[in-house]
Amino acid sequence: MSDTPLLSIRDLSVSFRQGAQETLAVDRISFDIARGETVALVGESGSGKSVSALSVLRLLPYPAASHPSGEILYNGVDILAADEATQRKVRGNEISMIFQEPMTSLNPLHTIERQVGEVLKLHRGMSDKAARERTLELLEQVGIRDPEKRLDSFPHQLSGGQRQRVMIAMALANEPDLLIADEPTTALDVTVQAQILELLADLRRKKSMSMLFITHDLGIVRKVADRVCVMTDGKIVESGPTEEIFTNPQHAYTRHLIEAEPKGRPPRADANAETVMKGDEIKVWFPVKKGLLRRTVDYIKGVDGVDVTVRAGQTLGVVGESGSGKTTLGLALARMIGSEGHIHFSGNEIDHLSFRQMRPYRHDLQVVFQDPYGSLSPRMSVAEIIEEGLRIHEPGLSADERDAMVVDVLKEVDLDPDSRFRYPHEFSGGQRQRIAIARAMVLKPRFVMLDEPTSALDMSVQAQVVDLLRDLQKRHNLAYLFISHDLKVVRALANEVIVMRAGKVVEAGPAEQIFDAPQTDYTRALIAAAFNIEATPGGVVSE
Amino acid sequence: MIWNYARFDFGESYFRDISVIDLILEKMPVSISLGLWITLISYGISIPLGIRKAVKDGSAFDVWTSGVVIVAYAIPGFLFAILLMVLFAGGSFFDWFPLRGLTSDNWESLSWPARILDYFWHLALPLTAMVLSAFATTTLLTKNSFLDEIRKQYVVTARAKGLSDRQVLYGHVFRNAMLIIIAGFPGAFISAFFTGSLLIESIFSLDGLGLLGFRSVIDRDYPVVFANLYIFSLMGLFISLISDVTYTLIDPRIDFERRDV
Amino acid sequence: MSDIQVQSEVAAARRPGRRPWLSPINRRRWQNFCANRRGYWSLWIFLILFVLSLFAEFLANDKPILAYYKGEVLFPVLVDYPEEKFGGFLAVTDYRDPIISEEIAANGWVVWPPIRYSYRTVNNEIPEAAPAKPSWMYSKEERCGRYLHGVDDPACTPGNWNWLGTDDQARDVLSRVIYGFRISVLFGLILTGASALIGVSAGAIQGYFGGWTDLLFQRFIEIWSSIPVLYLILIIAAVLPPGFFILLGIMLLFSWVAFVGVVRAEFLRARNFEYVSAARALGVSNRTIIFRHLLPNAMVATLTFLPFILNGSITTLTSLDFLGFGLPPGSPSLGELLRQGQRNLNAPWLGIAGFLSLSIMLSLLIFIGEAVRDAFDPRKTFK
Amino acid sequence: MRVIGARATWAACLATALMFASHPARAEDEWLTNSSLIQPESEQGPFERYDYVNPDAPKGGTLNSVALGTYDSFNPFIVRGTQAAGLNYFGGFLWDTLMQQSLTEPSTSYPLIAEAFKHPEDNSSATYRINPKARWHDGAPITAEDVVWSINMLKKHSPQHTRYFSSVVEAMALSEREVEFRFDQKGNKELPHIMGDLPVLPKHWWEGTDADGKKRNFTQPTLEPPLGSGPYRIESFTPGSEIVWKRVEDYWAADLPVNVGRYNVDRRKYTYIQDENAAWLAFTKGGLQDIRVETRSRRWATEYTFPAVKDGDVIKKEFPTGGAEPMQGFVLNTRRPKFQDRRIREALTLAFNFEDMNRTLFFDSYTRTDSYFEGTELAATGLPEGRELEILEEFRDKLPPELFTEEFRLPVYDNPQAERTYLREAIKLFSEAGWSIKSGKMTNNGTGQQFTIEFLGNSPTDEITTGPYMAALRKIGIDVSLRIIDPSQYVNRIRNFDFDAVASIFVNSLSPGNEQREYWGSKAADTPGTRNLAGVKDPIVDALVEKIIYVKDREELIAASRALDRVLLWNYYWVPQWHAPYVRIAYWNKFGMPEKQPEYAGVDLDSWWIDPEHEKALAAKYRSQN
Repeated sequence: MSDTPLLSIRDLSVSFRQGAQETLAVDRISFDIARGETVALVGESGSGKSVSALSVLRLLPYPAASHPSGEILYNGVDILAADEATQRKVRGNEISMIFQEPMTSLNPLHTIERQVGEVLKLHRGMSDKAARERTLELLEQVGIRDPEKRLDSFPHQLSGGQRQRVMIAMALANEPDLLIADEPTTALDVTVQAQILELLADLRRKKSMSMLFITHDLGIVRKVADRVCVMTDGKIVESGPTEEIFTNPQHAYTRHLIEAEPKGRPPRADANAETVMKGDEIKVWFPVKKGLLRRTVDYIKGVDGVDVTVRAGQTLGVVGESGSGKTTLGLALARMIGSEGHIHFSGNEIDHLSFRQMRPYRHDLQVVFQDPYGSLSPRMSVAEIIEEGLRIHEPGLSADERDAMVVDVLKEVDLDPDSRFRYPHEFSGGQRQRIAIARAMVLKPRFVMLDEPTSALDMSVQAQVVDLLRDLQKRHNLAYLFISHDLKVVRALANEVIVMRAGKVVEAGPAEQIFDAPQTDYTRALIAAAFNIEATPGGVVSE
Repeated sequence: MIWNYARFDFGESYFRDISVIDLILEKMPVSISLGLWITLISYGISIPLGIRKAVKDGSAFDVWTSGVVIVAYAIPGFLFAILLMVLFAGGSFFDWFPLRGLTSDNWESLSWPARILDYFWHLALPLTAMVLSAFATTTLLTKNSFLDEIRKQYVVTARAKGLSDRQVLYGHVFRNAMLIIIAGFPGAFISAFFTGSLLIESIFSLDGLGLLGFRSVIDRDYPVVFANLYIFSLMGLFISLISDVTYTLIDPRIDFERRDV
Repeated sequence: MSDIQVQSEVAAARRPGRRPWLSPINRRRWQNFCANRRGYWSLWIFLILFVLSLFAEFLANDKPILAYYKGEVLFPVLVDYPEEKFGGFLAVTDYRDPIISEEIAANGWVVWPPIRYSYRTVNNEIPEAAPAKPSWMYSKEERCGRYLHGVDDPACTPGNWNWLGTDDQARDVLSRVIYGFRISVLFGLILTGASALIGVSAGAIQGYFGGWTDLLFQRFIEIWSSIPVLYLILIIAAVLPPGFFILLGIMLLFSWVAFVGVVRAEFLRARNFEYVSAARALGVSNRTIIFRHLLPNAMVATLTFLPFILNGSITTLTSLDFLGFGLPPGSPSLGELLRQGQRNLNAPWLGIAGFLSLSIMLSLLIFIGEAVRDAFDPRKTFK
Repeated sequence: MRVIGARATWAACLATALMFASHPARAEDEWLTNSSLIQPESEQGPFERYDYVNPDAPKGGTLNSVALGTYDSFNPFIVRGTQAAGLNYFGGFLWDTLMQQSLTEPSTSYPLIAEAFKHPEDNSSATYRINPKARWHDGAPITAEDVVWSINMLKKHSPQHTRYFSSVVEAMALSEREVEFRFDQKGNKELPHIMGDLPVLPKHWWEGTDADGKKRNFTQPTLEPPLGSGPYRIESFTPGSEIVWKRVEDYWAADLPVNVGRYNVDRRKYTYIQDENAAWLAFTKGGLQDIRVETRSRRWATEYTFPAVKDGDVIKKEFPTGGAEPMQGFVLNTRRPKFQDRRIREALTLAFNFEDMNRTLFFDSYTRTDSYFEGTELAATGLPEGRELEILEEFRDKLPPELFTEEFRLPVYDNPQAERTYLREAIKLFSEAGWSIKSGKMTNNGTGQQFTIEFLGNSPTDEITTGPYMAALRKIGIDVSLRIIDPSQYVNRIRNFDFDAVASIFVNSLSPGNEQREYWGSKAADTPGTRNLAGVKDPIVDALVEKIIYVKDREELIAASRALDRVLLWNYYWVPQWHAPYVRIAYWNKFGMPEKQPEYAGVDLDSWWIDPEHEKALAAKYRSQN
């Protein structure tokens, strides 16, 4: 290892021009990456970390993007000033990159072989045959089973984890010196995330690559990075060795980030509390139709015989990988989709009710969805969104009374009541989720189905939302059905937990019991992946 | 009657001793000539132009070509046809091109190369007049399709691999962007040659389906009218089917399940 | 890249309190629209032309706007005065008649519109047989040759010029263009509006309920839209007496289909949006969901189509007029002008006037359409 | 009346009419070689050739023509199919008729296939004798069998012939060469003569089989060149786009008097063009069309300026049309109560401003038509006198008195005040008839309804001719509109007299006869499909028509026709329009032509010949191409 760092970023700024407007996205950042070292760039959405990473390979949409200042020295050569041909030689060869969305990052119309082979042919001038062999080798390295078969597959035929492995294979093809990983695991399940991270760490060790790792998840940083740069508002506010940053954060923002993990524990489950929602043998089967006559040939068993009980003032956490049927179960209980089995709400059987007959119950039965961007109509003001339920369920209210209730509920979720005239897109993700919660709370419900309410949010915001939810529960004696794949959040909120897999319950019980003494391998794997970001060997979880 | 129609037996024209289907077949050479070349030429112009416009989105080139394309689109083809004819096929200005028909009188006696030359010599003016308005839509479609694709993440991936802009454009973007355009090709072709251009056909004395349809309406030749309506409608259905099939052939992701966007 | 998108959103200024006139999204769209200079100016030009043409009677008419006669103020443009009023005997006053104009001049004054021809006024004073060239192409002597007092005739004024010549029935082309523009645009607007109404409702029902409704409807639409429309209109128009509203009705039969696909797709997509699920979870009724949540979305998609549909309607009307199946004879129509241009190659001003007015109108609409599309482009709106 | 024997296409469009007269009694059953209704044969010398032709005209060359539209049949006699250029329902180039109508004199025919004919005094039948030399193109003789077959088939399948030969009840072959036609009436002098117009078709060919062994069918359109007997036969053709006629070298009738100096061109090539503009351009570029008959005044006045005209290679010439001119005008349908008052019709006639229209629309190229027998000695002029007056006196008390004291005049808009003068008069007439202007509307004093007229048209050009008239009518408060419908609907509505007013045209012959019943008779007024469009139901008119049919001599006929003309005019059934006094012809300078053209037919293009040197020079100068 020589003294010059492999990559050295000096005073780099990035600005975007749109019309006459000029926005500075990255403001004079500097950091180095030594050979073999992993540097993590941490920050929340919009902090400019992805832009910085893309600048290294000059992949920004120029000329809309520009660099008012700075240089990027790769082995002492300024990439920014280099000509196009030189840059191309570096890309994919000496520096390669993997992205967050493995679906959209792969060309949907090219086979795996072609996409991986392309880099080899381009930079190494390999023949088709040589490239094919090398591709096979790479696919094996990144842990794809039956690589032979996968060569001719198209991206849409692979699972998310496999796609990300293909991306990694592509990035590693030419044994680069530096790998830039831009949130490579954000879109993946926790279990898969652990596997991918493990793979990256493993490969890095073997190939002695440097890595620039971009993420918002401090847990991952602690796991993979040697050094950390914390970014906010386009600036690097703090940097240093990982250990030091975590143990002795200097900057307020860093401290804020570190403290942001969901904390606290729910009170013990009270088995005598009133049962608000009870489901027996819930089944949701989706027909698989084939042929010209669209005959039903098979069923996908989304939820297959699940019993649920949610009590007042308590939270039932539902966990599992994606596709395990958590959300389907939630929707079935909220009577948003059809299901079999009995559902009792507040002592009334509601499973046979029509949409219209359900309407009186909706007052007490509310839902909060995952995506704070999608769950608010972009064309309605906040007040209109929150009022909507009131208009239906309490038509007797005057406009002023309604407004008063909106103001109250906004205060309750810690939003400025004046903001009720604004439109959703003016709010940040966390604020939007508060609006969504306010929409549910304004009706003073007894039961709320929370479908991954925190997973689209940044870490620090997650914690706040969890606090808010717990607070509201205490205040209004609410019953929650809390669906999440994030066990950390579930642990902070749920009194009882059911673990789902392929539509069935694999384990159920009080939260402490599940977390402290998991009975099944599956649960254990989930816990390991979530809390320690460790992959469990064997086919327990999906890949 | 339904059974007859199902067998493409439309009876005979009121005015001619010929079955309707033969009548339609008789008009095919003109309709196919026009349809085929219009489609090919308009695709030939609009695809490269559309790509260039997409690559240079927002540039001066993009803006002025858009202007030209749109104005060309707005020009009624038949007016342009008459202008061309007066200028290039009349006795007053340049008598360069023939006025009528698909081939010369002595076509039978010509050698093959001369025949081909003769054929295109006859088609030059009508095609020019028709292409003008035909390529506008495809150009804008190509441009939008390319713009959509260029903005996708996999393009960044491709660039991150070290591919040059050209390689990215033609190796990756091209095929994906062309999907929608290629899928539209059979439809465009069939509709171009079935609906034809009544006025252009009439101006250049090209006896094709467009004219046949129009005449049959005017003359109240009902067997022909209904046969036309039936065949056109059937073709319409057929086109959408072909487009769907083409799409699935080109795009591995699509199956016959409904595409509910 | 998502960072970039989020950024400007974060940067969005916090505005205080009360609701603004345009919702922020729409304001953003309006800005996008304005950013497309070509579309922006096209909109203004089009609006000016359209509003002007709405007042065609005050621009081009064979009746004065205002007349003062024997101490009385008259509004010939609005009121039909029998000729008796001016000492004549005819049923309708021909204010262009020298006898009447002299009578009025002797006892008062008149204010003429800038063009003293209506769309069907025959100009008997044209220097040569119709179609006569634009007036500025004649010398003063030729131009005034047919007037009673030749060059000295007070009627030989620019107001009586045929700026764009006359058609083959000796009617003023400019005046016909003005009226023709109005009738084309009105036809297009009404047709587009009505088709949008029907098409959107149909698409909404289809898209929202899905299932069998959707399936049956979709097959129907497929067949319906496979029918060669112009051809069918020809057939129908050959049987029914043509007229503005009959044509409108016939074309409406087919044009609404254009909207269904878009709206349906938009509904099928939006049906699964979380905010729609959220509304359902609140117990909001189907109707309310359609109108409050889904329609606005679909309207956006529809809106980007409108200028193009408008364009198509106008083009179809023009083609029908051109083929002689359109508006009744005598109506000012651009298609009819084109046909005259085709019939009278030796009078190029007819073809040129028809072509220019049509292509300018269509180009303006397309430019506006492009800008609208830009304005509603989610990539640009939510950046 | 006879329809003009239209051999060539133009003859049909240029020519005007034939005429008849009576002739003194003569020996029954005398074979006649000239058929003239006006002049007895004995007064003419023997007919050797038309006096205007050049008997030594060189043969050869090609005459190129353009035909508009398309064709798909060589059978011109049936409804289905569009016949090729060169054919018409009197045979065209392909089939000769029994006799040929003279191009120089009215109502006269000369032998063609028939060498002579005879008829009994009472005109109840006619016998035609076929020339022994008459041959089909395949060399077979033309026989009486063929003639009988032709009349039977034509009467059965050709609508025109059904009407034209409606009086023929039977045709029979008396011998190999003699045919007798029997009529359903006696005393109609016209009937024996019109039989000369019968085209003769080859029975053996039509009843034979084609190359595929399929039996030919006369009732079906065909694209198999039929066997003919005429001066030209089909040399080559491309359906719908081209047909070339070749002069028959061994044409048996080439030396007959009617053909001397005619049919000089070896080849006649017709190229089909669909578009009117393209047809015009085809003429300007040369090689496609050698002779153009210009029907549009504006083009004639302004557009013949292209290079070939400047170089003198295209020559413009106006030929005066001889003989009868057509009556063209707006027909007022008196079946509608509102048109039943003569004063109303007169008022409407007064409002028609011909002079301004002629100037602003037609380059002053038309002449006003003011008689139903325009351009002939049958037209009423001045005041009635002599025999005509005698006839009219009979009806004096029922006729408008002005008829005897005033010359009939149409309004003349010759000064700027004219319009006001005539419209004032029109309003006066209206008020006499019980209509008055109320708040700008011509209103019926009784019903309070506005006077409306819907003009019916079938072509966009109707708008041009109707527009100014409608504008004038609006000035007197009439609610006028023009309805343009497609040809099939138009024909239907005309047939059923379902219209207010419509522009129509017809040609009277020089020998009016029983067809006048169909034109003006009371019975015809109630019969759908007749030509009494105006719905004239006037006993006086009926009486005059009968007089015309049964006149004794030419003088009487002239008087009766004038009387009818005068009565019709004074009744204002039609608002007369105009006619063109010239045929406008532009031709590429490759023709020789006789010094004068037949006065009666106007132009006889078949008497033109091609100057080979000019033809070559033109071909070299202007590439002929299509």
